[in-house]
Amino acid sequence: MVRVQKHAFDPGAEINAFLATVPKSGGVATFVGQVRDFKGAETVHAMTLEHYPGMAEREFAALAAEARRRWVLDGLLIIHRYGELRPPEPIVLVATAAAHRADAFAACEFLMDWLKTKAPFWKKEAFESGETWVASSADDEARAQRWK
Amino acid sequence: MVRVQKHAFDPGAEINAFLATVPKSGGVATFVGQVRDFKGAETVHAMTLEHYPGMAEREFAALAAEARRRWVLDGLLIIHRYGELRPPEPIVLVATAAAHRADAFAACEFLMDWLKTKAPFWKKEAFESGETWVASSADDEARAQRWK
Amino acid sequence: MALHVLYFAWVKDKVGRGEETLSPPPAVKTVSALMDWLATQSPGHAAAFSDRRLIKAAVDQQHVDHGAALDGAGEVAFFPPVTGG
Amino acid sequence: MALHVLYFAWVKDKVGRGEETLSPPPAVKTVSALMDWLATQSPGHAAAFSDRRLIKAAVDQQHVDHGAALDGAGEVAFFPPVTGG
Repeated sequence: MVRVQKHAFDPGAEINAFLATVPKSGGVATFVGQVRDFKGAETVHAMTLEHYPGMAEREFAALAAEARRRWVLDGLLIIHRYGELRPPEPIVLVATAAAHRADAFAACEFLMDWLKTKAPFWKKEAFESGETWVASSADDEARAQRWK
Repeated sequence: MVRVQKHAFDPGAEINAFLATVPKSGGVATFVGQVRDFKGAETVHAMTLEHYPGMAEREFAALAAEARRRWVLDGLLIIHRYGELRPPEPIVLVATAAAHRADAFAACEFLMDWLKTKAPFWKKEAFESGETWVASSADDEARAQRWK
Repeated sequence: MALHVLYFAWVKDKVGRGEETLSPPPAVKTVSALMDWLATQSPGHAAAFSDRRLIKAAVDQQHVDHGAALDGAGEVAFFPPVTGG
Repeated sequence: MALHVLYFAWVKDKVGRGEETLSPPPAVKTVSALMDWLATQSPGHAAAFSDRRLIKAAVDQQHVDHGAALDGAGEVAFFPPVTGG
């Protein structure tokens, strides 16, 4: 399941709800990305996530389909927020369920790596000194390439 | 933090409590292992986890220290149950928090792989036909070797 | 032919709007040609498209290279590399 | 010298108890020698230690190979490969 939403979510509650859908899976891997309150020496007061409605959902659906092609999964969840967030709110939750933990781990990390370079979201951080769009990361690009 | 306990735990609540301890971490990876209600074509009614008290805690502490040597982690949680469990109760929860998701993912998978071959726990599954000790897995051994 | 053009993040800030419906001339057949044409529409557009290497594009909500054909596309988006997750 | 010996999982089932305190002869200086000696203690012990390749050991709560010395160990445990997690 894929959800793109403005409102905050409770990661523990979402993970429990996901676990309830996969009682036959031996292993469930999850990843939670949180808003950090710092960048280098500067304090981050808030983050705004702009997104491309429609395309965001399409990309997540495509990523989910690709993960299911590559690994044997019993279930998969992606939740991604947009709008105004404050540290340390969760931005993203990815969960994958499988009979074998290797599949769950690999699919979860794959989804995060591809999501970071394909999902149409853009972060703007608010500092004391003003707002700045976050620059994309060469490391994220390199990590995504590992799965080609 | 490491906990070896008989009573059931709520994975979502534990993950939320863990997240609250790492507000400055960009990424938190978790893994939940659940009791499966089947093995091949047979139904598993219950599982008994025997453990070696004292050594279990020592091994987890050693694994945690090794993970912290290998990766830059802001936090780490291992919860492992013993005693009688029923499908699909969680057996184990591992959570790792880091500034960089690659560290969180790697440490979480490492802890699961080593735990599977080092933590002194033994599973016994109860079928209609009786109880059987679970055989160790060559795949688990191979996965643990990857981290040597 | 009406084309719905979307801008995101600092591309939007520079252009000064998030979307617009335009009718580029028939000679504009690729994403690259569309950027050339858009850059002539206003100083904001010119600033947004001054360094194409910083710009990513999607045609009908699919990531594409700059060389991609517009064909009968109804919606084209321009944005910096994504930074979600 | 008193030695606390622990058994787990099917090793425990075969021996018929989970722990015992024993005084092996001074010649028993390694884990391997201890297994040889334990196998002579009862039919259950003999059954448990009939195939040493299936048995793992810990000395004072640390995993060890069968060749490990007992030295002044206070606690030795025998068990099948672990299956937790």
